[in-house]
Amino acid sequence: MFMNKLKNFGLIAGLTVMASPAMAEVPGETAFIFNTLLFLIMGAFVMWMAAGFAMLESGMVRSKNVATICVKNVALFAIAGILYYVVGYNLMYSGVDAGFIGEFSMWSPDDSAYLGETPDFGEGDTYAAGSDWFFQMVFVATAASIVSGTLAERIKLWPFLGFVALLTAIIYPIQGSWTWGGGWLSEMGFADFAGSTIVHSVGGWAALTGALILGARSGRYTAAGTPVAMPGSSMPLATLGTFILWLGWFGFNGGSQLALGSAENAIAISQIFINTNLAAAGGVVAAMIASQMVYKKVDLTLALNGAIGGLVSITAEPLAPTGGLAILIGAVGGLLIVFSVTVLDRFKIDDVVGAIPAHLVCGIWGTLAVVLSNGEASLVTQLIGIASVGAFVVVTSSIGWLVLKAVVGIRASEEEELLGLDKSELGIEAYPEFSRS
Amino acid sequence: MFMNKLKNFGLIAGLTVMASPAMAEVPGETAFIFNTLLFLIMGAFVMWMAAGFAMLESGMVRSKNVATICVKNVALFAIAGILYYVVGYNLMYSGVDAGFIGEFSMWSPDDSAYLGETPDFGEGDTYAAGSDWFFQMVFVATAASIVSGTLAERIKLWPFLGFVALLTAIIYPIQGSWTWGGGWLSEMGFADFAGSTIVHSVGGWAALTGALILGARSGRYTAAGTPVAMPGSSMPLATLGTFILWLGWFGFNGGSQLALGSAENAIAISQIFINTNLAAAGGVVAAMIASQMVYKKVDLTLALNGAIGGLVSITAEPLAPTGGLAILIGAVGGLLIVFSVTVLDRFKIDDVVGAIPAHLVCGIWGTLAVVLSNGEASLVTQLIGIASVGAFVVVTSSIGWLVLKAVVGIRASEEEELLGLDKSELGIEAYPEFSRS
Amino acid sequence: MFMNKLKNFGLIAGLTVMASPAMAEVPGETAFIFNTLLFLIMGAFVMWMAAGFAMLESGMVRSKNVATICVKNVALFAIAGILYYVVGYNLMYSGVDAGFIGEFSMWSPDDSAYLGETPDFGEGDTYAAGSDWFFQMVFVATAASIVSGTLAERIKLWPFLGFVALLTAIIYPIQGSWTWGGGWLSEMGFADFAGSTIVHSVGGWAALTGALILGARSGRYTAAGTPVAMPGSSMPLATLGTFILWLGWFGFNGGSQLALGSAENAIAISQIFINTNLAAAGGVVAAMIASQMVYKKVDLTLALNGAIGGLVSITAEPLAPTGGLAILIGAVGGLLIVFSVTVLDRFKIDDVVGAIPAHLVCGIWGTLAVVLSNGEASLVTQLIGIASVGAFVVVTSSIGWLVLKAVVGIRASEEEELLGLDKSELGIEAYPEFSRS
Amino acid sequence: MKLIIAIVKPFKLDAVREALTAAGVDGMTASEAKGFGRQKGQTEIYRGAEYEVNFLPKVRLEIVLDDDKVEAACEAIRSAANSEKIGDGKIFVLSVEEAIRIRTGETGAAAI
Amino acid sequence: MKLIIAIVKPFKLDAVREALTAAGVDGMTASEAKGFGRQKGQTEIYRGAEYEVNFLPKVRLEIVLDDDKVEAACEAIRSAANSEKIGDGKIFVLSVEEAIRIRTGETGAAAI
Amino acid sequence: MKLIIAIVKPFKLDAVREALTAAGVDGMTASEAKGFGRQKGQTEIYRGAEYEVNFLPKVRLEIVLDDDKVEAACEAIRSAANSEKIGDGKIFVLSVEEAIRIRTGETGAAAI
Ligand SMILES: Nc1ncnc2c1ncn2[C@@H]1O[C@H](COP(=O)(O)OP(=O)(O)O)[C@@H](O)[C@H]1O
Ligand SMILES: Nc1ncnc2c1ncn2[C@@H]1O[C@H](COP(=O)(O)OP(=O)(O)O)[C@@H](O)[C@H]1O
Ligand SMILES: Nc1ncnc2c1ncn2[C@@H]1O[C@H](COP(=O)(O)OP(=O)(O)O)[C@@H](O)[C@H]1O
Repeated sequence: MFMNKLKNFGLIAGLTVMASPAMAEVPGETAFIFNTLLFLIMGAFVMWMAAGFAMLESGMVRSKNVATICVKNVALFAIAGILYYVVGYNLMYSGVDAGFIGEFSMWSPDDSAYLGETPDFGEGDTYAAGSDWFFQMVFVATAASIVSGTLAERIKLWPFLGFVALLTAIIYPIQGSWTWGGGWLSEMGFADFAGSTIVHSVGGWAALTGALILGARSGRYTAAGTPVAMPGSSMPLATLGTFILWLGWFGFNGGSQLALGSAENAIAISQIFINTNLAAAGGVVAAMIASQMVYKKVDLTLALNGAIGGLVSITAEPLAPTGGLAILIGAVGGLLIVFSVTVLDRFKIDDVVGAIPAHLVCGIWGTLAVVLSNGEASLVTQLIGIASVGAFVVVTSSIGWLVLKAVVGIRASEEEELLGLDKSELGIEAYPEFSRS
Repeated sequence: MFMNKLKNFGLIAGLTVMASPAMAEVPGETAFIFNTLLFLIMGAFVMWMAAGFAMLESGMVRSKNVATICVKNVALFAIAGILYYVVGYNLMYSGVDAGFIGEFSMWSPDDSAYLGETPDFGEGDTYAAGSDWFFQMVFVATAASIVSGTLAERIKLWPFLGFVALLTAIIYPIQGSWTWGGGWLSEMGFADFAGSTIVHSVGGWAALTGALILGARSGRYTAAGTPVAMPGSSMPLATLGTFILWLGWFGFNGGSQLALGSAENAIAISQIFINTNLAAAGGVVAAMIASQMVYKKVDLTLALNGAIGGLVSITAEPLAPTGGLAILIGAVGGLLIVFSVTVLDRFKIDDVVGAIPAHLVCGIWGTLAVVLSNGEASLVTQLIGIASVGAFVVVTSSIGWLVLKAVVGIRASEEEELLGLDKSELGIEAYPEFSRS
Repeated sequence: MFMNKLKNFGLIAGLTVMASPAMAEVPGETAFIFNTLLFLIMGAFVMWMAAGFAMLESGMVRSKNVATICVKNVALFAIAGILYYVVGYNLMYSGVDAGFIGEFSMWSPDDSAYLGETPDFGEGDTYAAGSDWFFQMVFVATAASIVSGTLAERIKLWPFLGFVALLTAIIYPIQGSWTWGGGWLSEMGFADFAGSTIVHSVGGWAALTGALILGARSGRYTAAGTPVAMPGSSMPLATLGTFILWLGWFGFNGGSQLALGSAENAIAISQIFINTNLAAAGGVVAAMIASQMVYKKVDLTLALNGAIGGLVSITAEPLAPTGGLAILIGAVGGLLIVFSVTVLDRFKIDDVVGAIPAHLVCGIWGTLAVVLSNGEASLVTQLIGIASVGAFVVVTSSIGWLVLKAVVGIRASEEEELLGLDKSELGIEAYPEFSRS
Repeated sequence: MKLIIAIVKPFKLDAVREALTAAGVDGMTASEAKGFGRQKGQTEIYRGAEYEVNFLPKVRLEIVLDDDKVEAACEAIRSAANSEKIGDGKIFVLSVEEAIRIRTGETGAAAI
Repeated sequence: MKLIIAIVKPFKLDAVREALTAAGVDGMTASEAKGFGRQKGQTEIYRGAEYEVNFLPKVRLEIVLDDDKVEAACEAIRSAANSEKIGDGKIFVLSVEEAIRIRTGETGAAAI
Repeated sequence: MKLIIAIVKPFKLDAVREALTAAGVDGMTASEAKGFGRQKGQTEIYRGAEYEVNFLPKVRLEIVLDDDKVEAACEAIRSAANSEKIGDGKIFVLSVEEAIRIRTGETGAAAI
């Protein structure tokens, strides 16, 4: 597994080293523990991103839809976990063999090699099977979270969860097998370190497809096509969500080094932390300056999206760039946010939280930007990876959305939408008090 | 210490292994650092649960009581820490000797064995004394947090904190000594890995006793006994709190493995992470489906409680079950939530946040469910443990509550309750603004 | 680097040990990984404090300024990261040589000693250069966060960010070089383990200077000089922020041990965690009791400030005190909060969130309190350190503020202030909805 | 037709609504308000600074109804809202010239 | 002068404002309200306990205007706020004795 | 008796309350409102989409008082609320037929 990623092991912050005998200094079992610990802690950080999406989305939707977005975020994380266990993981990682798909079977851990009388800890690159599962699981949940934000305020609860099931059990794992599962894209040398394409664009494509099929919120565009602002209900919650995501991203990118059992890995993860932080910082600053210049005012929500855009942009290659390049890559991401928000509006694609600019547009940019620092990556291969994953997700998602639309309907009625999904779908209000006293 | 827990060390994800010589591969001091690090990081995660309870409770009480619940949560965490230092820890862990109680003395660390010329790191199972204290301390705070949620909106501040002092200095440590302190229950083989009974039910019993003695909020039940809904003030804060608890629980259960210094332990903790997550997921999904079926709508607060119910349910044995069994154990917890909320209402037991269903009912269920996967546990012993801890906590808590009631009074007057505790007790409002502009 | 800190390595919880040969038991590369991991995880915890400041401040300002405080907090974290990379780090740590300043140059990692054929991991005290950078960077962001809270509700956005740039690129690094960079103060033996003076007082002095130059919010003091309360908009967000800071502080102080590669270090960090927690607890309890006694009511915001005051107080020496002393040191911090809030009001110094009492007053107290437990510290040296850092920051900050004031103006007009900065500066409201339904 | 404006304590809202319904009133509009009167607010302390909470939370009800129902409605409000504590509130009666139901265009008594 | 109090559905606010402006009304004041009437609230369930949501969100508009504009204004509100669904709201007209513009002290028709 | 409805800028509330108290007014009820008038809202931009903020925050005061106090009260409001900026607000005076104090049942002048 992770063959493509393993290739990166020798590459430390832009400087290639030979495997040195000194690596043997960390005993196999110690390295095993370090690697496992990395997955568990970084995985917990990524799990925390689920809360980040929930808060960001709660802050960016109107009050009448806040309870619904909360329930969606909790439920999607639960569903993603269960389905990735039951089918997703093995579909992504088991028996892919340079092909297009893994096996339909339930995952179960096999750590027998590391137990018993004569455990074999390999070259310091082993870890508990379960820790890897956990780390992979939180990634699929991230992809699902992306979709909920774009489609908020108008999609019905259960059909949305139905799509989440499809995405996390089938769509995400299959395309994931192509690269991280050792499938055909990894054979081609497609480089996507922590998932600009494989996680973020996948969520973004699924969100885009859904947005097109679902249509914009009623009243979001005038008859003349002018976008109508629908300000989110709580800027501090949106800010909190962004900080949670920023924190979680250290786990997302740092854990994707996949090993901590050697000095090289420890050095690599340090570089990843730095680049992750600087790209986010670059995204914030660029989005703020761009929004000041274009709109004469700083738009907080674009600054927040800018952080996420920077983070997504560096995700495909958080290790090789210098800090300075990471700032630039993130800053381009921040600019892309500001401009693609407007472009989406031109096409009347209604993305409530800005997930498509942040995860899809910056995901593509980040995947291309790999070639700026990773000498082994080729632009053509990167484009093939972007396009093939995009095509696959668009097609499969479309089928999913259209079947759901035909069978159960995916969109709340206009009346329900006006009333708010909290009342029409949950019968509970996010802030229900008549009088606060 | 932790004798009972240590018994579990050989048991890895349902597969018993012999202690292998390869364990010696991790040098003693390295294992010491790993074990200490485990306690510190996982303890920090559990500490974070204090914020989770604060947010969950802030979201589930009405605005007029939100500032009070905040002050209670901050204060209880402070008090629990100080008292567990001054008296609690040694009462729980020092000189219990298969008995019923430890010593009344102040804790202080002794790490002399690990320092100096010839340190002795044992069999890789040693750790810094202080790291263990820290990890134990955050557990007692959890038990106290449970009580504040149930009794919110009507209990007076200082008497509540008086009870917290009793609970964290005396009640929790004494019953804790019976099992984790190596007392009589551990001798019997009572199995409670991370505290379904010892932490969660203890908080739940104390909350139940308090709820009975304190009575329901005025207006909570009509004269005819019908429950009157009092919706919480902020669903996104309740959701945030639940996500925080979910994250913290990886520390709660994972850290309860008590060691990271060998591959076996690393593998075990990985399994614990998986099961913890899957049980929570099972709880969410089951509670959502049950609330949809019973009430024709998904109740967000029951879904959130479902996550916590699933987490509590797996806490007594998060290691031995397979992932599939963990989903089921959590799902039963989720169902128990939905139904016991109604049962409590039938008895007019007013539990503002649903802590009794989640922590007491699921705590009992989880303790019983140990026998499903842990071959060494016996149903009878589990029942004895549940009953004896329950009886002890109910009796001592009742004494505490009744003394407080007689001496200082525990309940705010009806007028204060109507006004809200924020105004009557704190003279500060959670959301004080007349006009937001 | 960190010469002063390294001196503390031999001192474990009040008990001095000789460097023992057993230390060699942890292989160099393993220790390297532990040390690096410590920086990364603890640094991530400290990064999380940025969210804590954002939430605390969001809760303590009025709604009409909440979006602005959010944008400030996100932006300052971004700017601090970039500038500490471009200039700050080397100014603080490169070539200080017992002097007053480092070098003006861009930081870049050099890990060549740890890679290649014959890596040299020293005495177990090495770590990845990048992990150290990351850990140092999050500290400078903390100092900047302090300023934003004090000056909220009246300072203009871009000039504030201009000051942040000055603080994080120049002021903080230069004074930091004096102690942690191995400059003249470290030569004198100034002891400030994790930065009561170097981080917190620095932020506090900059905030105080700003508050004096900027003036109080309009309407904050009557003509007669009586303070007018301006309650914050959301107590639960303020509480959340405090819990985040509390959690982050384990990283702040724990990571400042700077090494985890030996049992001694692991023991030391455990003690630091305990003392950090107990000092916060002492601060909460003392502030609550003091506010109950002085004002006859518990003031939640003072309890929250009390936690932070306790934390700042222990930060200069979180290792040497016993737990009991840590409680006392924290409790004094809590008392200082309650009283200095009033003193500031007497001088009409308007500190919106109480950052000056918490970070400056308690920072000074904490730096003095070092002598209570650390036998190597001298009161005179501590005073010299406090005074010289204070003088430097006051002078440089004043210059910064005055230049900004003269060139672009730093203060929103009275009309803008009345309208709220969210509308006048951002054109976005934190809670924009006319009707929530 | 008359317009009754009733200022009552928030927790009395449900009781007042029920009493009004019992008195044959089918419609009303409520809004949040803060009242200043004989019932004095507390002096609160926030971070050491005292401040007067002059305005206390109230609910403001508007009911438009036929002249002949006014007395019964006032009596219903009075008995339901009365807790015999200061600050229970006020009832004001004004004259209404016209009422229109938006949905149907009905006017006058038929509209309410 | 008259005072029009209009209770409308929240999402109709913008349409009503535009219609009023078109009808020559230059000023108005809006506030949040909750209404009780023929349009019945739902029965909600919260944690297993049923509760009636009796009051539904409305916006309450106040417009003071000259007598001769009342009819046009009422018509504007009626057509803009009408969705032909129950709960669309009400218009009440009261008589106003005096109006003053705070800024200038102008009174009567000049003040509005 | 008269009902004064005063629409003022939110930050003027305390000054107006004090002026009214000085003018012998003992009770009043305030509520949040948003106003539309000559003072134009800003054009804001949210995520690239412009939107008009048509309604600006105001506080709405209701005071019921004896006929002979009306002039003094209006003057008090006017001078306290006047900042000589557009949007300072309006005062409307309506006639009230009856007032009742809920607590005591007192009516008329005794009730206010
Ligand atoms: N003159 C008034 N005009 C308008 N509202 C008033 C007036 N006097 C009192 N109120 C309202 O009635 C409420 C109760 O009045 P208060 O004088 O406190 O007690 P009581 O009704 O028991 O005499 C006040 O809070 C205020 O909202
Ligand atoms: N008698 C009344 N007095 C004051 N407000 C009323 C009255 N009747 C109705 N309303 C307001 O008008 C709204 C709509 O009335 P309702 O009876 O539900 O429907 P419709 O206007 O279609 O007849 C109510 O929600 C309430 O706010
Ligand atoms: N005809 C009206 N009816 C009701 N309220 C009005 C009317 N005209 C103005 N207002 C209220 O008065 C406020 C101030 O009016 P505006 O025309 O902006 O400024 P000014 O009072 O200085 O002339 C408005 O925001 C609105 O709340």
